[in-house]
Amino acid sequence: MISNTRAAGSLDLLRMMLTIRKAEERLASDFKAGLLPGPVHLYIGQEAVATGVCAGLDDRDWITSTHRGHGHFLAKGGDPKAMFAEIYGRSTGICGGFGGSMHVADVSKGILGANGIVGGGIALATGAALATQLDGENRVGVCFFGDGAAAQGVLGEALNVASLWKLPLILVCENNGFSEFSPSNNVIAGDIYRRAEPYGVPSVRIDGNDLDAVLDASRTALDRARNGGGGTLIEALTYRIHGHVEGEQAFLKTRYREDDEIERWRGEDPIERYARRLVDQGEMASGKFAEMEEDIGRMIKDAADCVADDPYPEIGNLERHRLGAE
Amino acid sequence: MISNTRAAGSLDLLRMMLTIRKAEERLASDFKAGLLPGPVHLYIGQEAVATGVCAGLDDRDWITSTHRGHGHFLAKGGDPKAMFAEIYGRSTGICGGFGGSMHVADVSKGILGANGIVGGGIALATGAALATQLDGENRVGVCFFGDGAAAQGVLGEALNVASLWKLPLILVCENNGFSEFSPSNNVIAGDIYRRAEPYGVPSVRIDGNDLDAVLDASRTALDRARNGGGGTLIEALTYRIHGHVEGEQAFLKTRYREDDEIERWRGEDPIERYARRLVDQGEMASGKFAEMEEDIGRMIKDAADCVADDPYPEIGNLERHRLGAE
Amino acid sequence: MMRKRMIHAINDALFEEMERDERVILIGEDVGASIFGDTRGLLDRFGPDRVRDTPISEAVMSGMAVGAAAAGYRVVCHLMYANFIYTAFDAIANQASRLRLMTNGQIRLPVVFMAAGGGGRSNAGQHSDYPHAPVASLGGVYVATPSCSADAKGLLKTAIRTDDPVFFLQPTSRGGEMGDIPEGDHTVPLVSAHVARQGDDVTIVAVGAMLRIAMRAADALAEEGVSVEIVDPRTSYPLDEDVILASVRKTGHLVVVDEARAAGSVANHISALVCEKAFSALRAPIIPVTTPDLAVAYSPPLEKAMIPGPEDVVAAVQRLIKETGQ
Amino acid sequence: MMRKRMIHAINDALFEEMERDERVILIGEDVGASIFGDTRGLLDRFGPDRVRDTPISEAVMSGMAVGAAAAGYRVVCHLMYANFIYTAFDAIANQASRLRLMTNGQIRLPVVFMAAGGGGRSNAGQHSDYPHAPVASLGGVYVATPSCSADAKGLLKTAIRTDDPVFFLQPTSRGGEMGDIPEGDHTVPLVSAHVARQGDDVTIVAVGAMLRIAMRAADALAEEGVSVEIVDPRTSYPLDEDVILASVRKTGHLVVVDEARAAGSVANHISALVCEKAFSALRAPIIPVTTPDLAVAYSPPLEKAMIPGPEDVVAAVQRLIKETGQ
Ligand SMILES: Cc1ncc(C[n+]2csc(CCOP(=O)(O)OP(=O)(O)O)c2C)c(N)n1
Ligand SMILES: Cc1ncc(C[n+]2csc(CCOP(=O)(O)OP(=O)(O)O)c2C)c(N)n1
Ligand SMILES: [Mg+2]
Ligand SMILES: [Mg+2]
Repeated sequence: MISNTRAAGSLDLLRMMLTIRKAEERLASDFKAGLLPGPVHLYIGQEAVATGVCAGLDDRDWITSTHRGHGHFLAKGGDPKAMFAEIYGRSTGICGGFGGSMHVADVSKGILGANGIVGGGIALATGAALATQLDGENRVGVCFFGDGAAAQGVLGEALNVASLWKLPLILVCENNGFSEFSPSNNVIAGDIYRRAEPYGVPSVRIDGNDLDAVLDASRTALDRARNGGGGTLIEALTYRIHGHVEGEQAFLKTRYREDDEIERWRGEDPIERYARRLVDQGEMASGKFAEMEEDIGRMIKDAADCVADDPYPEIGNLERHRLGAE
Repeated sequence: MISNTRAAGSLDLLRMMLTIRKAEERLASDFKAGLLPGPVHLYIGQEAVATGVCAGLDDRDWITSTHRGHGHFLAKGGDPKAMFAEIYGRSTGICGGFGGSMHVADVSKGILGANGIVGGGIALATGAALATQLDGENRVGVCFFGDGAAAQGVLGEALNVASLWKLPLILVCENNGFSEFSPSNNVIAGDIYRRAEPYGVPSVRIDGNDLDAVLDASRTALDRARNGGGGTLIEALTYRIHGHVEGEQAFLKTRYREDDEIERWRGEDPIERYARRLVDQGEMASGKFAEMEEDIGRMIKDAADCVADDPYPEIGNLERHRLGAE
Repeated sequence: MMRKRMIHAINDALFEEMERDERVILIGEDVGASIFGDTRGLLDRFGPDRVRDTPISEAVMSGMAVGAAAAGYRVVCHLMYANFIYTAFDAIANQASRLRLMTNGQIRLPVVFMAAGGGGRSNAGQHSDYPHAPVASLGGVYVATPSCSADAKGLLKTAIRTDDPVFFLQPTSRGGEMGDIPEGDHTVPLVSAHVARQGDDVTIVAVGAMLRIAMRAADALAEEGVSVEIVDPRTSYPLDEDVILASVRKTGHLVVVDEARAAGSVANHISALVCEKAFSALRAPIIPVTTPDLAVAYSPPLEKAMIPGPEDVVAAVQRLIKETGQ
Repeated sequence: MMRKRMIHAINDALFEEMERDERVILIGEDVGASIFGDTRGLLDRFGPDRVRDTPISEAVMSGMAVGAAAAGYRVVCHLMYANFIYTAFDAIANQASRLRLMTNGQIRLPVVFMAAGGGGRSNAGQHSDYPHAPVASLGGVYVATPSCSADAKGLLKTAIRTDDPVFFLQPTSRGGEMGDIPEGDHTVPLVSAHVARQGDDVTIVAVGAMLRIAMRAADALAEEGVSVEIVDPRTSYPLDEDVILASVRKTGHLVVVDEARAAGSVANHISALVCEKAFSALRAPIIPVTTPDLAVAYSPPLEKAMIPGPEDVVAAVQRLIKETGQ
């Protein structure tokens, strides 16, 4: 797999989306099989957003992510093996088994981590953007967050300071229509992208299931940020095909969305749409996709299988993280 | 003095502004004389805002205020004597000497209190607005806050929920040009009133030193709120003639504004402007103002003098506020 | 008597109190869908006025609860996971805990902040705190920490009827646990520790989810001929001093079991209390059994090692006996 | 040696560390104007990139400090009054204190959150907390509590060089106090309690501003023939256990003086420590001297009665002597 999608070709991008998809499908079945110790929030259906935004980033650009963070981790160059091992709670995990699904991070790749606090990544990315501005190397801070997170006041605080200081901050709101089990319009007033306007921060709403649209919008935002033009808010409309959290049927007594809504969105699958586009425009041979899907499926299966039984962390390692221990 | 400015006549409103002015001038000299135990933040120059907004309120409408809260307290019908006693730290104070200048409150008048936490009143007023909505008696919640407070994220959270629930919430931002010692444009990006737009909350910017403009804007907002039309954000442009806090010269090494700026704003004095308007339009005899000023000056002097030496609170009263004490 | 899961006991309490007093309202994220099941059915039963799904806006939510309570309602503010109380902390700490004193009792606040705390589910570092100490540190907020179905119901019903703020901290890992509950209007006074097991040799004070752990340890110790008395404080703030002190005066030995970090435990408060007021009765050191001073780790073996188990309690008691009279 | 006010010692520490390491940056509200004087001159000297006046946005400010630190800077985040740490609490509690563990040490956070705490100035209920316990409760943040100019300088310099978060809590009422400071690069290790006065009969552990109170009490007690040893913990979290225990083992008696509320004090932590690890040396109850469990009241007599004074400490020691061996 590609460890850095920067300036990647279209086939690389397709591979990345498939990598995320296959990894998450594996996690879904692992969860069903009771192999995951904690909760997992899957990104299936939103792959184009992480892939398109991270395509323009490299290891020295920073991202912060959410509780639904596997896709961001992989798209920014995180290692699938190390991610699976982490979610399995193994010592070989990217965080040694200390963090789990909601905290996958790889600082060497510029991934400050998934985050279990909704909106928590917004201020962290703002600080990372401040750091890159001080470094003066045209790096950026990118924050992925959800539509529900847009209700956290810290978003307005970040927009204000990003505007005042012209921070190279890219706020990517993945509007997947739900804040847990609440439809966005029950908890979000008006259009999220417009919330940047009063602060003088440019913003745009795009089709988040159209990889090309994501690539365009993030290229524009990145050029602006890298050239001292300050921040941008991108609202990417998308949809999560799976539940808010795997296994939610077990505790939800009522349904919060209709099957045909899900079906409608399956028809908008970002991976199929992009693959079709590539075939139509002759950038990919028609048989290629199935083959690619199979390769990546195998790669993911191997990655997961080979760490599934890795040892659990040593309990003694807890001491390593106490204040005073170095 | 009038204990309730609702539907008050223009002379009552002028009296109210003068009452606030005289009370604050007394506090300024008391501070200089070392008679005040704690810090005081004076409202001199902003009187038209509190007076104009509270003119449309009665005791069963709720307000929340700020660290600069004497004007709101008086305009909403708070008793000057009880306010002076509080600021002098006496047992006869409106809060028994427990709160002081930054916490003057009179629940019987619908005054939930001045507040020492910048932005702290925003959520409280939102909750009070929710309560009035549930009561179904067409009451409102009004929050006074400053331009600096507009940087607190809770403002966006309140706008979002006020819009979703159509809360009878009136957010009154008194933009006096400074957030402590920072000019607004160093800490606030864009126009504050426009921050309501993305949430679909109506907003307006007005000349906060023009009482008539304040009356108009708040009447519109109140009619909307009392008729189920939801909230409004009013940004009132004004200026604080005194420092951020009395005695600031003692610790500030550099000046943060020019004298001529202050002079320019003295020329915009809301009281003189309104008095002139009344005289010009024959609503007030030209000699009347001086006389009124003298009466109110005397009233305030008497109010302050008569409580200045009231007893301090009994130390035993502390126990009354412990959990479990009734 | 009826047998119910703790989560259903909490649900009953909410039903009964909302039934009993129409001024009781409930706000929180997805209280309609109810991820824990404790608020299930309330929206259907009492409607969207009194049961409100809120946006993800803990700052305004907690402050709104305070404002609505000041304006005459009894507000239950559901914060979901206890770590989110940190997100909501400003209004709890700077407003809820102190408006009573600052207004000299003009404002009383019948607000219940409820949340699920503690580990055991691999929810990892941002979803497993048991933050009773930081709330207790405020002085003005009761902290109720139920250990069983009956107390969960009885304490919550009392909390809702209390005129001061209460933090109701239910144990995340115990929601499914069955317990006997008295029929009818079952209430439990807030500051009323309870002797859960009679014994002569050692007192164990066990908070919340730790009660069952202590019970198990007591059974094991009984076989070694050690007779353990177990005290459940029921509220970790304020403490029911008399019951705790009486038990220690009888046994002369104390072990305190608290799921919180040592530095965030009330074990320290209980030790300090006993060491000040029952020192002469103490025949050995007071041994705390707590989680180490770290966020809870994800991997099951790490989490299990961190959170006190019966074997840790047994070891503490054995150590205490060994050190007796040294 | 040079004599300096504590506030100037803090200012020196900031100058020297920003001079020494260009990756040290300072953010906070009006750090340019500097209401306390501790940040005076830094903006002129180091410029607006490294010294940033922020909007009133504690949530993004504290989270930004975390993000910038994760991205390679040493961040000093000035929160002004310690109560505002509650406003900033989310990022401190849910991010700063635990990112190290959750990422298995990939992220280390050299961040200093600084603020002025405690009463004595009639700043009233929202400006007088001494919130070291709630921060200590997190486990992952050092809490430095200087009592004098030398420690203020030395602790802050060390804090800035530390790779984990530190809460530097300076006493509001002591900024003007003069003290001797060693010349040159004076640093004080974080966990290094200090015996401020040698004695044989009773140990007094006094935190921050309480040190001077304890010293006064010790003088008075000396005249009664009671020889007092005084220990200054310097960091209230983690505690330097050895120094505290050694002193108690020598004297057999302990009084703990803490300006915080009893429920929010580290007096409890110190009592618990001693009662667990030096029990056999204890010859009398441990007596805490703290502020009652209330917000600090405004009126001077009330405030004075709430905050421990020498007479309270003397009374505690006398009580302790009376109860010895009972
Ligand atoms: C501060 C905080 N409040 C509440 C939660 C519980 N929670 C977890 S995910 C979630 C919904 C987030 O919705 P959105 O931001 O749209 O992200 P999505 O799940 O749709 O990807 C909530 C409320 C949390 N984790 N943190
Ligand atoms: C949460 C919080 N942060 C910081 C402060 C310190 N502070 C007191 S007043 C003030 C400036 C407020 O400016 P603005 O809102 O414009 O009100 P104004 O003083 O101009 O009336 C600040 C920063 C505070 N009291 N509360
Ligand atoms: Mg969403
Ligand atoms: Mg202002």
